[in-house]
Amino acid sequence: MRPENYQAVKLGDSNEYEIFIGPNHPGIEGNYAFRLMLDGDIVVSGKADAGYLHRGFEKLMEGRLWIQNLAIVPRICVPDPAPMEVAYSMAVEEIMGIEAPIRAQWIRTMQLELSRVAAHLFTFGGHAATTGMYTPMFWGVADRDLVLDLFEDFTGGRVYSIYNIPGGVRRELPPEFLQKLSNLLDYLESRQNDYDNLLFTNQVFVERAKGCGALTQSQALELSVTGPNLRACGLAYDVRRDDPYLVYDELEFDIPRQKHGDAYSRILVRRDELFQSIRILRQIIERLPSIKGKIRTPIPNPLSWNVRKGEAYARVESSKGELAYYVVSDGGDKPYRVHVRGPSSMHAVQTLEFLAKGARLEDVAQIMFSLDACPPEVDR
Amino acid sequence: MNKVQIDEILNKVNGIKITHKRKTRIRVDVDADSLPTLLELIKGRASYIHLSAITCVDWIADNQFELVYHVWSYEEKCLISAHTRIDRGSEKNPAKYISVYDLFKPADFFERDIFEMYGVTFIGSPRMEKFILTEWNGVPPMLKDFDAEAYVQETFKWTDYNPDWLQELTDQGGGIAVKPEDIRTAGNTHNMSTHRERDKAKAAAVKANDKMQGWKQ
Amino acid sequence: MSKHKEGHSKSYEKLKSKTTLKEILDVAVSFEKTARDFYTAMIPKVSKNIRYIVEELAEEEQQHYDLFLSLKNDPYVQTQLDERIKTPTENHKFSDYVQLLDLGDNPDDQTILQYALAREDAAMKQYQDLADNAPEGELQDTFRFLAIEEAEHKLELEKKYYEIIHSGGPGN
Amino acid sequence: MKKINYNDKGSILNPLKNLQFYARKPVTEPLGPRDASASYRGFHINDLNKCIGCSSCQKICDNAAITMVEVPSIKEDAAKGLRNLRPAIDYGRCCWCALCVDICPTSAIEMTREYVHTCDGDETDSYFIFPKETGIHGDSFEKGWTKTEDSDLLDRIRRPMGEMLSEARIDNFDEIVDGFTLEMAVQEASRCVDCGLCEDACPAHMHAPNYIRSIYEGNLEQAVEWMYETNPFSHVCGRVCTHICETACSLGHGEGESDPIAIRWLKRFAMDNVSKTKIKQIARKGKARKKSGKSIAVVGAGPAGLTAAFDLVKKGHKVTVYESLPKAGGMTRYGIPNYRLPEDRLDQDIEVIQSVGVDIKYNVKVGTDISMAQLYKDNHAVVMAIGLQMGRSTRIKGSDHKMVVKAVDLLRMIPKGDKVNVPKSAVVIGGGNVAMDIARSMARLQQQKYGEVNITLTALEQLGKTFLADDEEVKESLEEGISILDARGPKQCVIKNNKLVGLETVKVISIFDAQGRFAPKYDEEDLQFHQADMVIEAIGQMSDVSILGEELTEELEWNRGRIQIDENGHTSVEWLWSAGDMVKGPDVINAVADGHRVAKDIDRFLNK
Repeated sequence: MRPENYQAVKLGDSNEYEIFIGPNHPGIEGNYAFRLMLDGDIVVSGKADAGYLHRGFEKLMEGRLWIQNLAIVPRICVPDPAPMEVAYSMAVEEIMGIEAPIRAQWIRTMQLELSRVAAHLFTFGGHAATTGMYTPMFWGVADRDLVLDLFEDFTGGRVYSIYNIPGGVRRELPPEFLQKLSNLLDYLESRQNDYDNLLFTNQVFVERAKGCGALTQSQALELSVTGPNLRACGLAYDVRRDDPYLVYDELEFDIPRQKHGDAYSRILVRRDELFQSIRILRQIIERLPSIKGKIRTPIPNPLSWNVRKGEAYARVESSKGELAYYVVSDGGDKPYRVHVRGPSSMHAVQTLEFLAKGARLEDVAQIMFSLDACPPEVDR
Repeated sequence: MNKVQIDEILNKVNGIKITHKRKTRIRVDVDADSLPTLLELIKGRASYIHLSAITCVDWIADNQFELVYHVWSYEEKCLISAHTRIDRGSEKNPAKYISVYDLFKPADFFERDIFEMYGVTFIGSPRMEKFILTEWNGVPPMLKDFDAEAYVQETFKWTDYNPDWLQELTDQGGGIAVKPEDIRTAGNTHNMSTHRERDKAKAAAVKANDKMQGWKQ
Repeated sequence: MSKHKEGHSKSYEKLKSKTTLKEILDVAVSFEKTARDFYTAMIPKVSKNIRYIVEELAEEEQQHYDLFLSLKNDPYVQTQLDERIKTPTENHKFSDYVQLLDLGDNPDDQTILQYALAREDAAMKQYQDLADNAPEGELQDTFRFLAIEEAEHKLELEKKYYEIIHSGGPGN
Repeated sequence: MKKINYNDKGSILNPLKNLQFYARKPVTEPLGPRDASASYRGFHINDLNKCIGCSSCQKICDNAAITMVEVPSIKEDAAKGLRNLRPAIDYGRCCWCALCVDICPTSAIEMTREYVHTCDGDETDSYFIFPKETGIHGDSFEKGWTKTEDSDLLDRIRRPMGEMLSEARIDNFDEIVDGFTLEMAVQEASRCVDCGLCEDACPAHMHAPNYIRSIYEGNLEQAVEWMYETNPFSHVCGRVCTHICETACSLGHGEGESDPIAIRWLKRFAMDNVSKTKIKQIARKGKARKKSGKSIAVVGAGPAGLTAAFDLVKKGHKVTVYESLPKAGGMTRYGIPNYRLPEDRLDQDIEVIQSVGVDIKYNVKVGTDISMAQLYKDNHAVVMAIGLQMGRSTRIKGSDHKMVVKAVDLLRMIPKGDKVNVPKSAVVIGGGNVAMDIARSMARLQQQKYGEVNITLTALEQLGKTFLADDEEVKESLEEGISILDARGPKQCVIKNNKLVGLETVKVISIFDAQGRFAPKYDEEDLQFHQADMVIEAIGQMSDVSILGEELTEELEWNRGRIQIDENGHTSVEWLWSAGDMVKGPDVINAVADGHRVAKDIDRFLNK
């Protein structure tokens, strides 16, 4: 709702009052509002208010050629755009009955993990900021930028790579790229202590985060919570492992988890995941050079490309959780229907409303950010 | 649980059509009345507790909505997509269907989304109200008969640029020939006629034809 | 058309006997003149669709006629008119074509062109020889000039010949 | 990796450890933009000379950011496939996805590493740019995202076309080319970018992009419907068209190996795979219900005449076509051998045309059997479309011998079933397709009669340079054992005690003059003798305009040997139109186009 259209709720003789936070506030990456009914500084109830980033992507995609959609899908999640491209491409490939060449699949995996690293670095900063600490924010964003440099290097775009295409990826890796990547990984690992000292083992932060927005495993399952948020409740579930895609079944990695399901558990899971991603990337650096061959399975000229009738549900594990694309083709040159199932649509609405209940106002922002929700995944 | 066992459970729903697309994907088609039963069954008996998504597809030609329930089992590591079709309804009496909120809490979000974007009312769903487009009063925008591009064209005004280079070209008798909108009429990029309708091209073609008179002479 | 014939053979006789430059030029002029008259006379006789060929030929000969005339009246040439020149012996080229072969009542385009070609060829060769026999200097240059004139004319005709005869092209 | 235990309290002092940062070397980033990466998707550049204005970039642009603007200073040439349209980009819409770069058939549009542009609210015009060799700000930056083999979105290789091997085809007149299978046709069709350059180039403006799209979608009837909008000779053109459309095709303009779409073979495929009855229904579409009461006579049942007749009948007029020969088709029947155009295909085209209501009178020679004056008396308008059916002779010495014959006359005899005198050895004079046709036809007859081929073809033109015949014609002739002697000019037909023994040729030194006019130069010294029992002249054709009769010939205006017509084919005589080879030179599709033009004009004339 546009703020100017917002009417403060008048209540009778009760001490409860409503406040409207957002659409811009430290609690969220993007624009998203939250209406809180408060008693003192205790939240009685909260109501998510979305729509500030609604661009009608699903509608748009029905009006564009199959290939044209590649340019808009990444925009559905700014901090972690790569999984969008990959999931869309995978869905179209499944309908067409083709597969990306093995080398392309390795490159895609690399892109996904790099994207995850960037997204988590971003979240550290954001989460810390909700507790009033701004240095981690500067660090996170600065280090993320180093990852973006690599994206620019091999995809030609810093944030929106538009690097995938049904059938593979658009470009070979530039020379020396894997070396650059491995240097970056060295650097990121060297930063671990700094981050630990400043954030993860910083008593001020630990105290604020522990017990904040705690979720039990059964509650999480009931609310279809996925990704790090679910793993923070002790369930080691990860699409990469349980519904394998690309080449994840050839890679070694652990699935970090915590038991308490609170904000602290969530950020710890993310911290550990970051290093798991680095571990995966190291394996890719090792294997990729020996994987030769093409990077694209040819598709017809996109201007006259009718994808055969069919539907596919492609799922990937984004940095936020289970991301899925449901694509339907009626045999035409445009998708008949594309449904984007963003993990945040589960986290930022019902889960958030559930967790906000009974929380203190000062914690609301942290609860929000600890769920690492991405509003455009709700709005689409 | 192997293929046979799951089929056994699914087959308890009469008139069900089962397609094993691949190891982790099962497609089932049921009629609207038996869908809730099916979901209850696979949730209770086969551990499909994770509602991944509910999708609505507008098959306007058939005057039907297709509802697809994507449910995942953490134990089976398998996704069942349950497809069903309901009547598309009309502006006077909009499409209705039963909510599955009591089975899956997240249905709240998905059903509200479909209500908002397609106008399908889910009976028993807690919040059949606007959420994303709180200030939109038009038809549900995801309906196939809502032409977003046309709406944009008549609602918003495009900035007309007139840079110097364009001015020069226009003075030379050139200038804007084919606007992007021209080839996107009715959202159709396959507008075969654009080139044919260009008088310019026609003239050029005549020229070519005259040239042809001297063909191989 | 016997009149032309006659006039022609007469001028040929002249050419053999007379050897002053004046006489040579006279013959040359009359050569072009009769040609012009010959083509002009032919115009109404040929079918309209190929008439343009004959018309153009007449037109070209007219130009040559004018040219030769102006040459004859050129002040310098005037001073040289009495210059004697050994006329080429064994010269049949002119004779072949000064004799007008009868092209029949309705000659087609190819016949006409072939005739015109041969005619120009002869004229060219004739001036060539005259030039070879003329003393060094302006006079010789004059004949060379005439030879080139005819040569160019012939070249033009050849092109026209190919364009018309090899027209229609090999086709599809 | 160091583990962190959830239960650790952490320490208030830990952050202080980062005081060590003071000991580290500070990171300094330069002010101003950094250099972008080597494949960066920055602002566009466009090589205006490579760009052909096909608009593929505009079609692929997912944000409708590209406007095609007309640049008058650039020369248009539809026959070559060149438009003077160039893309202009609205950076208020562009999202730098580089799809335009990856689809560009000629790799003209590319992206640089320039990425900074700022402006005030009142300078928004600066968002709309016309990319040239230099980018948005007119200064040149290093290239960023350019097309690579991997990123190229177009399928550049034509699907191969099967052919009968020379051994198999040399002793018969069976069609050589196999034609596409459905699968190959769909694949070939899928390569089309729908730029319409082919349509602009085609004299009849056939809607090639439309029927290619229909074929891609497997809707062959729809495809044939598109064809009949502009061409009732689709079977013929599907086989023997000169296909300038393929010269114009934007894919043919690509760098390196990049074949144009096989438009002609696709047309053939669609025609071959739709039933005759269906095609007849399609052809009838749009036929006027009521009669106009006007009648037109067409002289000559060739492509031009019959196309005109087809159109006029559909407009409700009564049309009678007069053909001097026993069958219709003109040169397509009596000039093109069966192995290139099987008779039954041609028969079908004509049957379809007749089924619409065109009445053809065979074996009627206008001029002798019926006069032009009579035709004029009986009709409201007359169309002359008699083609170029008379062969030219070199008229070299000896060319009047009875064993010196003209190609067109021989070619006419074969389909008529007349007895052809097949020589053991023959020399053909001429280097065009007609020369090839007769050489290859005679080769087949020789093979049938003597079991061996002995044909020599002498041409003024030089192989691979100035040669007139199509490359595949030359290639196939050589396969069939015909020896081609290029750059040889005929000198005389050698005759010993009035028997023809062969042809003598001289070397051709040059063929065009400085102005590019046809003017062969010979080296009379370089003589060659070619033994032959028959010499066939295929140097050119002319039209038998004598049938017009003295009077009409006089009345008509002429243009260098041809009837003078205006742009609609209307002659200087009010009731007479002329179309096809006789006024436009030999080419089927041109004749068809001409037919339409004339029909349109006559209809306009009759309705005034």
